[in-house]
Amino acid sequence: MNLKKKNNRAWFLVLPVVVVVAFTAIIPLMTVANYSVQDIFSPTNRLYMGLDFFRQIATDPAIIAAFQRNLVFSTQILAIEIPLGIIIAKLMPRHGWKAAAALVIVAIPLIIPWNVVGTTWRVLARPDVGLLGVAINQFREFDIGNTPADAWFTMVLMDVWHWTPLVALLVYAGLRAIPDAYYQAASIDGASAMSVFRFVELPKLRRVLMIALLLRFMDSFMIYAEPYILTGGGPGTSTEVMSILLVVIAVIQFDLGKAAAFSLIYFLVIQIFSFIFFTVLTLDERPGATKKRNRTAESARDDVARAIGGSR
Amino acid sequence: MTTQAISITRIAKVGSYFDWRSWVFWLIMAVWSIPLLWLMSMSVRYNEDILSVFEIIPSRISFRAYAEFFNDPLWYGALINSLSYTTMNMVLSVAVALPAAYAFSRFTFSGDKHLFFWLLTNRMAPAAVFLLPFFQMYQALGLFDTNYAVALAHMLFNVPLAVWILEGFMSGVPRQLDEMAEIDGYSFGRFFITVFIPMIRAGIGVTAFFAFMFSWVELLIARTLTGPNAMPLAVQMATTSSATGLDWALLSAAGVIAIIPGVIVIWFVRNYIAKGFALGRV
Amino acid sequence: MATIRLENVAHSYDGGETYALKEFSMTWEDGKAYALLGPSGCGKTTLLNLMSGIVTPSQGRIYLDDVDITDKPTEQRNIAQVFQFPVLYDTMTVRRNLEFPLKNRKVPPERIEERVNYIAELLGLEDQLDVRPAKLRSDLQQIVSLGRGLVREDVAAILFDEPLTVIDQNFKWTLRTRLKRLHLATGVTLVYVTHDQTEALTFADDVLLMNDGEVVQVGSAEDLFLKPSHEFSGYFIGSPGMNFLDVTVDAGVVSSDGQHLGLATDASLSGAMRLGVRPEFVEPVTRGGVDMTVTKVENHGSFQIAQVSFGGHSLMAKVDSDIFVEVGQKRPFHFDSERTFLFQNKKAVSTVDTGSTKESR
Amino acid sequence: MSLELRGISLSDATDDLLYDVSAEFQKGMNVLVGPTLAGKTTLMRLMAGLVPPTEGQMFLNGIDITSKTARERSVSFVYQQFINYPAMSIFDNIASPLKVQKTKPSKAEIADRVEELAELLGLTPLLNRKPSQLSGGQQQRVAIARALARKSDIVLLDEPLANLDYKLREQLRDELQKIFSDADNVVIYSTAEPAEALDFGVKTFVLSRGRIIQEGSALNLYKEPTNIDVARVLSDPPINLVTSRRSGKKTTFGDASFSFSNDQLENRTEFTLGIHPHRISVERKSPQDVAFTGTVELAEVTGSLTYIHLELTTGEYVVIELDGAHTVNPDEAVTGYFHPKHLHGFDADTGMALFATTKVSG
Repeated sequence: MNLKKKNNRAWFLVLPVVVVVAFTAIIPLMTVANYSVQDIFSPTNRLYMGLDFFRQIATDPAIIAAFQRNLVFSTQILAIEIPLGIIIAKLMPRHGWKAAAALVIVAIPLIIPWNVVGTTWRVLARPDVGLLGVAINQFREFDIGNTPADAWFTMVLMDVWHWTPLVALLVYAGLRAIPDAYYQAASIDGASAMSVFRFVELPKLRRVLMIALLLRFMDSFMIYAEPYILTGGGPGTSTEVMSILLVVIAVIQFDLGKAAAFSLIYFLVIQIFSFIFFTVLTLDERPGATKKRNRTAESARDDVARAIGGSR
Repeated sequence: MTTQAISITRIAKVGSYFDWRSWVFWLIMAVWSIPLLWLMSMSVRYNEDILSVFEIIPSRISFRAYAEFFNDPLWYGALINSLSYTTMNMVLSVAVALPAAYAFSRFTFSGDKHLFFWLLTNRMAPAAVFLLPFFQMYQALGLFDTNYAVALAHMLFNVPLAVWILEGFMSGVPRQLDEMAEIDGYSFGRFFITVFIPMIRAGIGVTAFFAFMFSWVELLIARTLTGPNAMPLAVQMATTSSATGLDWALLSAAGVIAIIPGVIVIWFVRNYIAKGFALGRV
Repeated sequence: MATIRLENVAHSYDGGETYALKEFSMTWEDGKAYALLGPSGCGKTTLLNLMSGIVTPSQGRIYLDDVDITDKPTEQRNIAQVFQFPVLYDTMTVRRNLEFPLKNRKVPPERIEERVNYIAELLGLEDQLDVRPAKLRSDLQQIVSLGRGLVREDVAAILFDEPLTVIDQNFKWTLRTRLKRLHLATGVTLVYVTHDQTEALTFADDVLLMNDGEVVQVGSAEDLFLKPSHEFSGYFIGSPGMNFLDVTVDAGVVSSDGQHLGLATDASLSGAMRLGVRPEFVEPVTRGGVDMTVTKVENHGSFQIAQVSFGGHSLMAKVDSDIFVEVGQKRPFHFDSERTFLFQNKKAVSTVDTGSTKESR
Repeated sequence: MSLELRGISLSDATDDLLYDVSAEFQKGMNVLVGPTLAGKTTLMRLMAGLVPPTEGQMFLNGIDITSKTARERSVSFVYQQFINYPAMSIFDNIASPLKVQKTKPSKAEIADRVEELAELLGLTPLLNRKPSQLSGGQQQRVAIARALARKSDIVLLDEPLANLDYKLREQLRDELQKIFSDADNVVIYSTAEPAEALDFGVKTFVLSRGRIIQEGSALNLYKEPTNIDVARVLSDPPINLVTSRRSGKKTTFGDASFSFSNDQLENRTEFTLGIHPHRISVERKSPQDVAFTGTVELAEVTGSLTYIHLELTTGEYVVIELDGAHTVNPDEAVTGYFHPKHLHGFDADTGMALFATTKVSG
């Protein structure tokens, strides 16, 4: 029985959050919207541009290329991080102090500042003194500064190193929520480890994997710090993701109108995925989701059973 | 008596007595820690060795980089800036989020679902989108290049994060408890502080950790809203690394120091990390 | 089908300090229905887990048809288990769920087909075979998980760990009827754990009454009610439970502070003991018996509970609803002969002949 | 001391929960009985002041308390799920209602009161433990002790024993009876089990689908239910209900047809016959006994009693209660006998009672 009380006075409790987030989100978004439809030379001299900037964005090859790069980047990292995360989660010890130690060690990459990750991998990838660079250099020439493929490879590897632990921890939490009875039943049924994974674990991990997928997609789609420090978007524009390009347009080219329009489109794409994410997150909380108690006809026989079962 | 929970290892162990699963796991973790160990080894080597000699175990060790870090006001100042605005942000975010999370967890009110979703969209908003407006707004408010600017700006995604995680923890507390406290004669304030908050201590701890973490690792907004006076550690590292003639050892040392705050707290929230990232929904 | 034999099996989770299950031996006959009954924490689930192989006993051996299976893991024991909540493979239809154990044991396909159809019919699931189990009612879901055990021909026993716990109150009845009929139809040995007296006594041929890790008595519903061998059987079975009186026995003569109560059938007994009689067998009579005063009457409609006292003792009598009983009444009550017992340190040592018997109830 | 409800109705957005409930709860223990989802918890929460009624008023000793919130009322509540303050020790749990009073009693007075209650409910050795370290039964005792701490005017117990195993239920029921036997405040105990209502044997109110359909002593409700729902709810085990077709002087019961007349029947051709399971036996006891046959669906043994569930030729079900433990296998044919004077009659549509068992003398 959902005990949540209807109480509009609750707005007073929520007000501080609304004020703060409005100040930090709505006002800025309004200014962005404002810029996206006007060309501003000075505070007093502005020219209404209508949707002109948005058309420019839609046709700007650099932006389209960055968008495609982001898509490819997100798909590649998901294709690696989701399965790798599941494997690590499956291998993690479940009981005793080893489990606690494993949780901490797996989580370490997640608490390292994003710029430090970029710096570390930038050094690691140097062909002369970096461990990774030197190792690859033995076989083939490796230079992230000039060969786009090497830069892209390092960027993907860096992201896999940095964020696979998140997938592993989410899947691990999902696995630990599975009651032991399912494993006992599977062993009684003589199920092999493979079928335990396929028929017991995977179906129970559906929701957690959806959360991992969406969380990783959105974060990778918005990535800035790590590639910026690793390659600055180079060599050329081979690793120039949308965030880097947006900062270039807004801060370096100082083309406010175009940057604002680009920001709005970028923001809306993310909101679409946030909505899917919201539906998944609140999947079992929606009233419709919980089965309504169906009242079967009270046959005399059931009364007797209920009374006896309960009282004697 | 608890039934002895059988671990997954029992099923997968096909007769072999040596627990291959843990071996493979710790092997993967060893490989995973290479980048971090490399950073640490660089922080204790000489610059000339770093750039000329490829060696895995450093032949000569010196703590010059760390000493220089803690003597150069530019560096330790940046550390203090980072610590101050992240702590400020953490306290503000949790304080503001607590009553709101309680409202979302205990009441239905007009527009609650939409508000809850709107908060999520802010947590997921791309930081790059807010560069320009933040820059102008905080300059207009005269807050540019101060710790307050970054602390306030980071609330954009930390307050929604805090509301969601706290609401996740609060929904674990049965509603009948609130009613019983009301019946026993507790006023709302007294109940909230003396009964309810102690019950979600773990939740507040985890929320504070995640608010701290997201603010501590963020680079873009921190860089945009700070000049020389409020320069945080992350920005300091990013700007020096782009100039030629780098002091790699010092940069690595700064990197290692930047990891320490997270490592200290992570042990305490280890069981809630997944729950934190999934906004309290796992 | 096979017999399962436990030889001085015991188990402790903390290395011998406390025993979740005290030393115990028993042979579980093939085809019988057993119930492990007792309050929470009495060790009944531990005993069940020892049989299923989830827990290996600290001491003692377990045999299946004289084959030692003590150290065999669950998958190599011929048992199946139904848990407190329905454990099903959500991504499979009911048919695939039933086929699963046979497929894993590499049973030829046509044999699987045959077995699954036979069991489906037995369980009354013929027209639900191609449905996802999640759509079924909770009691039918439990039937499907039971089916996974019945389908296997090598199953020696099916274990039930409080299977009615999450079933909706109205459907507990249909599941109980189905389990009883299935037992009669299949003749598989069943071991059923519960803390509910009615579930245990209705379901099982023999009930193992347990308390604090000890198997206090093994017997049919009638034995536990009419011939309790331990004070706990008297207390736990029946509602309200057995009355107990401190008595002194002198060469078979039973009396309590001067009031003669009857003669112990074992004349050699003497010393301080406890007399136990169920409220059902404390009956108001017109003459004979012991004079008692009624101190309280509760009328339950179909029966009355009269609180009666004599010489500082007070006990309860279950009186038929049509008999007139009133607080303050002074009238004789007597204890039914074969239904009155003497207990010495908790164990029943003899019945008491109180000079009158009633046809067995 | 009395709590009076006048015309209380409550409906939330989706459906109506309570209709026109009027009742007066006197000093001491009162029992509110009804099947699950009848609205018991809703009514209890309403009386506690947690939910305001849509219509109607509440009077405590004649004073209108309808608009008073739970905090302003002198009320205590015990939930079904043993709700305690997990972060506090048992001592603080019991003392908390006293500590938050406006006129706070002294430390010593609080300590005495807590010790007195701990003694009453056997919690003395557990006072400095946390609730999570206690068993279900002990946790519920703590909740009851806290409810008694303040000697409030109204004490509400909402199915407090439902989650405990049956032996513990029996024990706690006796304890509650002793505690509240001479209470001078209004105690309301709600339950879904008829046995508990009959066990307490105090003034009982039957709630069904949001309405109080009858009130009176538990025994009287058992003997003379004015409505089929009361008969269903209150008798333990529930009364057998069989549709009976009447032609001329004869009326049917399963495959039996016997002469039966009662002026309430007038010219009804179909009505519902009710008979308590312990009024049916498997041997003929008197010449006027009526015999009917059925096949056994299942025999339920509770130790002291056996309930045989028979399927009649008409497809309806009837239960026979036998003393002692008997093993009867499914599908056996059984003949049942009953004396017509033990029959109840109800109107087939409205469920209103037509006649109850004629007074049995002696």
